[in-house]
Amino acid sequence: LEESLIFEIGSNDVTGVDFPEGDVVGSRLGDLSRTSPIGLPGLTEPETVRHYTRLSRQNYAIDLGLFPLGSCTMKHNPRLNERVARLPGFADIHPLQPVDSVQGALGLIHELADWLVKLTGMNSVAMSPKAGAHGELCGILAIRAALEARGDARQVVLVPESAHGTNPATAAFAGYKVEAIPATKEGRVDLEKIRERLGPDVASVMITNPNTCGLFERDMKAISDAVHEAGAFVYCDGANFNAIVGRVRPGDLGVDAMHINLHKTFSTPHGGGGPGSGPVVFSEALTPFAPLPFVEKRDDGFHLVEEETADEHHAHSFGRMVAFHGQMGMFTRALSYIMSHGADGLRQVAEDAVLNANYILRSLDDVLHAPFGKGPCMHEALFGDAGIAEGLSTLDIAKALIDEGFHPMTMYFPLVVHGAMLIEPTETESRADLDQFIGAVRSVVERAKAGDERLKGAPYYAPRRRLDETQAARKPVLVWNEPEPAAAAE
Amino acid sequence: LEESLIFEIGSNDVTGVDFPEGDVVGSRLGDLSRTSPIGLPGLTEPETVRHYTRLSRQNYAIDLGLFPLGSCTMKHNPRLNERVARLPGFADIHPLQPVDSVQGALGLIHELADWLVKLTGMNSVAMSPKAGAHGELCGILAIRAALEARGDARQVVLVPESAHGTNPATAAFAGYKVEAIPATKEGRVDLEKIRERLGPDVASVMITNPNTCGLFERDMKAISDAVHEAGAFVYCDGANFNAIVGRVRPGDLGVDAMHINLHKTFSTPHGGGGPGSGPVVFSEALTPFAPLPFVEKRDDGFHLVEEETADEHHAHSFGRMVAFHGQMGMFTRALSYIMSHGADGLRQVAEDAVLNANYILRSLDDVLHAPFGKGPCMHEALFGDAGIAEGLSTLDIAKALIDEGFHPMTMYFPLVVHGAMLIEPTETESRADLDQFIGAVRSVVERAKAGDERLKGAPYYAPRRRLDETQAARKPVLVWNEPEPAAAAE
Amino acid sequence: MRYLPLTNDDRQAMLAKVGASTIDDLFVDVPEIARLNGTIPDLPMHASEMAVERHLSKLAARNLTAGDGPFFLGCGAYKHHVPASVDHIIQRGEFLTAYTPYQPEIAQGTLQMLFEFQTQVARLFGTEVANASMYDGSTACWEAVVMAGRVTRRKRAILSSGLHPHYVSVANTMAKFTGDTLVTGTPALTAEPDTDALIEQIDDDTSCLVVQYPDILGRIGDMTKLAEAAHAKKALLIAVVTEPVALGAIKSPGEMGADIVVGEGQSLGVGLQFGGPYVGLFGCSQKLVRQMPGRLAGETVDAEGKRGYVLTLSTREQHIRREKATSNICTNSGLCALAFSIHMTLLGEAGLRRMAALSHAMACRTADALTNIPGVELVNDHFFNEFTVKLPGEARPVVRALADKGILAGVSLGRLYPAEGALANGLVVAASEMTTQEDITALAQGLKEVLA
Amino acid sequence: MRYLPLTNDDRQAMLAKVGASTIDDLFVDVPEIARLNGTIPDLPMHASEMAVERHLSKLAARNLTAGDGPFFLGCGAYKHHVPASVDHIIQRGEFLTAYTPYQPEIAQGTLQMLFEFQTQVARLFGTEVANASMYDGSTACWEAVVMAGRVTRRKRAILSSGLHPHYVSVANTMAKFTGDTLVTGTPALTAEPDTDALIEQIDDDTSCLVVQYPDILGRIGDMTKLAEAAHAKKALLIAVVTEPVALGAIKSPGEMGADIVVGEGQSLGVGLQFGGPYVGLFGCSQKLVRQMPGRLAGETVDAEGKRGYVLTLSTREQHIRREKATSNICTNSGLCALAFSIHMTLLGEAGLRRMAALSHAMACRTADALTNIPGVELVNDHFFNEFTVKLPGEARPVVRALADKGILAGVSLGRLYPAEGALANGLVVAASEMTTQEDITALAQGLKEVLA
Repeated sequence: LEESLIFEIGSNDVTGVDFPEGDVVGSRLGDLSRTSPIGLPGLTEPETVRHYTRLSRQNYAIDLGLFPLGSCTMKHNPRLNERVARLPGFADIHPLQPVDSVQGALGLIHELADWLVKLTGMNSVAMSPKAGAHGELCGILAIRAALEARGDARQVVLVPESAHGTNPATAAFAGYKVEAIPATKEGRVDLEKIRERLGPDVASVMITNPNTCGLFERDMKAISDAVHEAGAFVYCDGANFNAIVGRVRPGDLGVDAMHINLHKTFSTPHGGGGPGSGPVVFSEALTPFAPLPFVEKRDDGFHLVEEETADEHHAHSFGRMVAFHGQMGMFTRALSYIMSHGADGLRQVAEDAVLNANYILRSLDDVLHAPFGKGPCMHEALFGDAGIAEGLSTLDIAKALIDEGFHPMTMYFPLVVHGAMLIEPTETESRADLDQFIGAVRSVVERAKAGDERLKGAPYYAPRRRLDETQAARKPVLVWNEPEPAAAAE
Repeated sequence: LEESLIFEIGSNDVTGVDFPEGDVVGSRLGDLSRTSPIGLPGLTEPETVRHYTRLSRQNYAIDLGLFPLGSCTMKHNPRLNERVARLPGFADIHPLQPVDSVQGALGLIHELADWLVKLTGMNSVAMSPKAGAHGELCGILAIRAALEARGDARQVVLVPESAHGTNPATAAFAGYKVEAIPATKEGRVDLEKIRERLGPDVASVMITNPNTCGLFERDMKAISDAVHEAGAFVYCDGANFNAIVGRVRPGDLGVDAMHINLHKTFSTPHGGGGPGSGPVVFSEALTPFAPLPFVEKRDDGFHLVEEETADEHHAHSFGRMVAFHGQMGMFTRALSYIMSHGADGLRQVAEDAVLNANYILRSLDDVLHAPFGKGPCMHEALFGDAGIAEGLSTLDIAKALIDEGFHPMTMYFPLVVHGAMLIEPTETESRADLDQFIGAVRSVVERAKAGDERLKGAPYYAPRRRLDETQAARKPVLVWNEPEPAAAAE
Repeated sequence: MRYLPLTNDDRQAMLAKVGASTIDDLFVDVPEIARLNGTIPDLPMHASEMAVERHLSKLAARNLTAGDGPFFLGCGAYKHHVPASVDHIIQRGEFLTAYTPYQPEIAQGTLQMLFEFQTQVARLFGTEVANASMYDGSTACWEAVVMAGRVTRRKRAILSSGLHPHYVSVANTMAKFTGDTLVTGTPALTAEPDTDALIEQIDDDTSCLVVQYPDILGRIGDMTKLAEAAHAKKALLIAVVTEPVALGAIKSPGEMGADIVVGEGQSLGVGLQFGGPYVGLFGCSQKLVRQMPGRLAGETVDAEGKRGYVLTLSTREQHIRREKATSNICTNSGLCALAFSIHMTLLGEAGLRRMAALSHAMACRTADALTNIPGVELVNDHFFNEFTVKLPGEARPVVRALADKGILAGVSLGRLYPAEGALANGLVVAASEMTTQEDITALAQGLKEVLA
Repeated sequence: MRYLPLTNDDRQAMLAKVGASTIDDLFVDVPEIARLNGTIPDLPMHASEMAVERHLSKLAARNLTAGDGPFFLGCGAYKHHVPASVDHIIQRGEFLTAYTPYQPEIAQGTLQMLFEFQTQVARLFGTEVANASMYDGSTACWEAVVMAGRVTRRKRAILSSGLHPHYVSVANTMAKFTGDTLVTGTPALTAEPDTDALIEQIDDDTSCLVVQYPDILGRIGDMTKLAEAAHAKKALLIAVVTEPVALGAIKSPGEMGADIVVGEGQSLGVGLQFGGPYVGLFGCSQKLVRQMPGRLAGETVDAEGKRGYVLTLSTREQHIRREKATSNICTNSGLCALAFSIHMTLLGEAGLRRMAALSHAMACRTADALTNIPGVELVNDHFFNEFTVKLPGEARPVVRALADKGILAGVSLGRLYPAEGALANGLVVAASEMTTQEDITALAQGLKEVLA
């Protein structure tokens, strides 16, 4: 059975919500009452539950199997987190309530902030950014504010070729010119090239560490020292912090700002594309420039430092990034996860994530080309498409994995490797699941090397065959429209 | 991917539950400490969630589609009911707490009891039976207690041929001899035959109304009068009360006892086979014999009448049926459903259930034989297998429906119709869903009439093909055992 | 009417299709005398989700919950911590809104789960097989007595005085109608259960001996001798376990020779719920399996030879056997069995043992704290997570007084045995891994104050 | 370690497979200076589920929740009743734990839902298209300003004084870095927004006019003239809707000529959550679609010709365009968009209109009750579910005093505009379909007492 759209099965006068009856008298709407129909079909509750339940079953999800998406970190989402996030004391409070009436909520934010600062070895944290990319922006804006505060208008941000696309996008959005840093043939940023390029026009160097090739940037401390010497700041993309949490503190490596994707390291659910949460930790040098609002603990309780009180305590803040205080619902989940693991468990998280990735690297490097595979990798294993038969591609391997019951790995990223396949198992996969996955990849890769043309048609057993993305983009259909009578009659 | 058993993937030293650490000192267990291994494998939380999520996807469910099971009444289970049943004030209280500390819970039971009594037009209700069959037993025991109280040891219970199997089983369990009442060719019980059989040895007549052929027993009042005249009691199987709720009160038809399956009429979830809940309403004549415990409202609050207080208030009670007070969690859900519908909505429930069933009856009676299909049916439509090609059966039609995306209808029940197919859509199916289902049945039936042999292999697209039930019964394997080394080596 | 998908237009069109002019035409078979023309009087009309939620929340708020303060009640229902993932999984529509798995091709989820559940229960109980669950412990207990009658063709059952009085009560009720003879008794406040007296009562007409383990006072009696004595007379030993967590710390009844083991599974996964729904556990030896009541999931293969599961041995059941069925039961406690099984899977053997050890340790601490109070005397020498103390006076008013202070102190034997003056001073106190030192201190302090 | 499936045996075997003798061998690339040999100091070790739940429950209990008593806060976040089925569905693992639908073959559930969401938002806003959601209303608002800059190639934006001050604040922060010029102002406590002043400010460099509807004081201004004036200067009109329920009662911005409509979707499905996560709504006209930020789901067909959905127009996005992307945004608010869409589907047009009518009616009653109090003056002539009153003195301490009585009375303008003495007496009060007559009475009574 195909699942229809709500617009095809619902109707404007059906509702799945009952309201108290009785006349509603009086109107102070002025002359702007809505008169025309809106076109919002309703469904009763049985129909609604069935529609969305059926839709959900067309999705792959972590609850169904391994999600080997390198650089996306799809790990198990503990159900305790969902339970505590729904406590009315967190879920049912208004962001503008008097602070005396939300001391528990402010306390929670403060407690999570304290963990993040200590885990990263940094000086402070801005909690409000709504997602990782928003956090990047926050970090870059703090850097720019710090430079401007000393009257130093630098224009360039250096970004490695292997960086996430958000890095250059963020720097550009903040008004910077972006220049690429080349990689060494080992898959790391080239320290010498950075040293050469550094100068009075460079505001910041953005480094991802561990990087998107799954490698730790060995020269990180040396880079930081060079950057600081040149009067610039080090931004670290913390997307891969999960590989080192509890074992390495970015603060010890000279980082000035780093965002943390709570869903990657601290298990908040991905939700099919968000909501995320991207707190940013800062070094002492950048702390004065961090955004509003933030929570401060004083003798009489927790205070919320907003615009009104900023002059006094935080005169250099670069301002506000969001309407309220950030992703409270994600904070609750992340704290629940962090407390559950503790300092010891988080260290184990990093170790198991890295061990799982290396296990995959070594279990597949005989059939797949591992361009930087001499030494150990961190939390993800990177392969290229060398050896795949002519006419077949990374895409075909990925789609064929769907038929084996798995979500494909990350493809064609990072850009520095041809036909890249980036595999990140995370720490929440068992050895048995890894072995099953490895077996599936081996079998598909062997078919790809043998030139099995059938791979080009994969997936065969998914809810849909390959979808025509070109048609979608060429003539975008973004909303449902009543079919024209002629078409309907066909 | 096939889902393994937990015994194949778990191990005894893995756990998905963390406990506070530290030594546990002292033992007052005596010399019975458990020393041998138990053999209970554990899984971590990620593995557990995945195991059960995958398992769940091999089930059909109301949330996925229409469940046309005649006499089983699979209707939508509102999510509000689930929410309120989980309020700590209901879910987290102990059955033996002092009654002063559970006034809200007792109040809820009392409120639901009041609804049930008024909706059925009866005199009282016993809330404790754990399921429909348990309720039947409760009713029959009250009848027996009432007869014994007047020193009248009758031995026979009359049960129609079309009755649910639980009816004769219950009567036999309560020590009665069961005799069958034949049906008229219209599919109803034969009033004359009952009149003929009634006598001083008959304790009770058990009638299902609406009956399992989906028909209202027109002569119900006359039957009741005759039964009462003969000094016996009328037990009504209330499994099909959903067809008449709000439109007919069994009390008005002379019923002495009737159980109500809360999941059938009042939407508590079926849960893959329970838990159920089967409150029993009583006439004035049987009320004194109802079981303990029950809730009584007095001036100073709600009281729980248990053994200790029974002498005073309820001397004739036939006793206790369960350890505590019944299925509280189901009461909460049922009351939530009942309040949501109200007196008007419940009436509409019956009307829509009956309308939906008649719509199916009239949409299929041209291709399927409807043995009692002259007049309207109540909440379910009954068909026979007449006209199906030689070598094919009701079973084949049912299994083929699985491939069309639907759960099969009830088969081979009631016994009075050859190759019976009993279809009950319930009130929570939309017209569009009914049309889709009707289309599927028509197509399968047409193939069955044409003698399509492929039907015998159905289902083809389910998680499993037809399963060998004979093998399962002949050499029952009811628990998992470690495969023997030889077998493992194969 | 948020749960009713038919619109008035649908209704009109469908009435036309069935050839009726109004809905009343479909109710013509209802005799005039029973036709209601309007809604039933004295009942409210439909209400919004908001209104229903508000009303029920108000009722819920009038109860003192186990989580509100120190909590020490047991006697057949125990509070343990249930991981959040259990409730998450049982709320999946595919489990919550599925039917009994009579169509195995599209019910493998429920069936495999039941097969796993049966195996877990059998291993926990030390029996060879187990069924797919019963209503609750008390009904499972009675069904075991009936089963023993079928197996032995005898009608005299001996119920230990340590058996939960509600369970005895249920059996008494049923026996009245089935004509079984029950030998019952009231427990004495002694350190050990009176095993010898029980053995003496066994005779050649005895179908079974029913013994709770640990018993209603929390005492742990060795059942080995009981099994031997029963078997010597060709009677069966039925063990009743109301706290399955105990079997993570003490020997299983099966190991000691019990033929049938039944129990209440509520401790794992299910929660207190004011007494229901709970989940009855039922295990026995392989040779008795065809006399066993209740549903059974069994392994088999499908037409392609793939392993799969079906409900089996249904020829014992009422829908086939009708009046000759082994039981009139037509339902198990499926969703509660699922909750039990998930919780057990999460725990695993290591977790169950740890949970049991902690529960026991907290009970020991509680016992120490209470016996420090002058006039309070510990009855048991041995116990698992539950023990009995003798107070200087009646326990019932003490329990009520403590409840007013927000402390749920235990179950008074006066509540369970209202007619037995000798037990009135007894208080049964239970602890678990959730009990904290603060809870214990509060209980001891409160009790001291009330007794003063 | 309940979330970590590897056992120590697994770890040893796997280390052997990868050729490492200890786990440290896999961290060799970390410079010595940054290697931590033990756990990080000053941080607690792992904790049981029980302990974590207990700790967080304690924190939660220290907050006064909206459900605890009368509640009248709004100003960008509203409390409405969310049906239980919404939360049930979003907790399904297939939605909760799915990734961004980059592999459309196994993500049709999320994609079709987003396509339906986009359609719902577009229809509600009266725009031709909408995207798959943004972080929240405030960031959506700034993205709209940036988009208008891209479309018009101008860098001067006029923000109405009725725009939420936090939204203005976000825009000010961003504009500092992007070099945009913003014209902003503070609202006056007048009955109607000052439309004429706004029009006067439009010049040939203006990229857009940003107008909130209803505005921060709850006033409902006709935007038709604003649209005409903006279009006359080839500038865009951006409408900002912080309370989408309002559009069930009043005209949509699209109908009045807005080119871009953004908003906060929290009112439907999402709940208060102390400010986040929320869901930004973003609609615009078809011709602007390629300048639109954020993800988009689009219809297409698969290799067999079946209808299906994909993320589309991703050439605008950062993972393709890198520094040339329309926005640096890489996330939408997927699960909140799902909650919004389910709630909207349950409501349907009829339900939304009824919900809006009730919210308005309760707001009218609240306004009447408050203006009965001597010294309290209603600012608005017109409003939807939110209005502003002028108190005889500063509103902030009044709000605090009422909170101590358990009444959450509204948002003081002093909280939102700390620097503006002229607004200090202003109090913004919001109602909804959940507001009861008792709530209103309690508020009025409480306010009377505090003012006395």
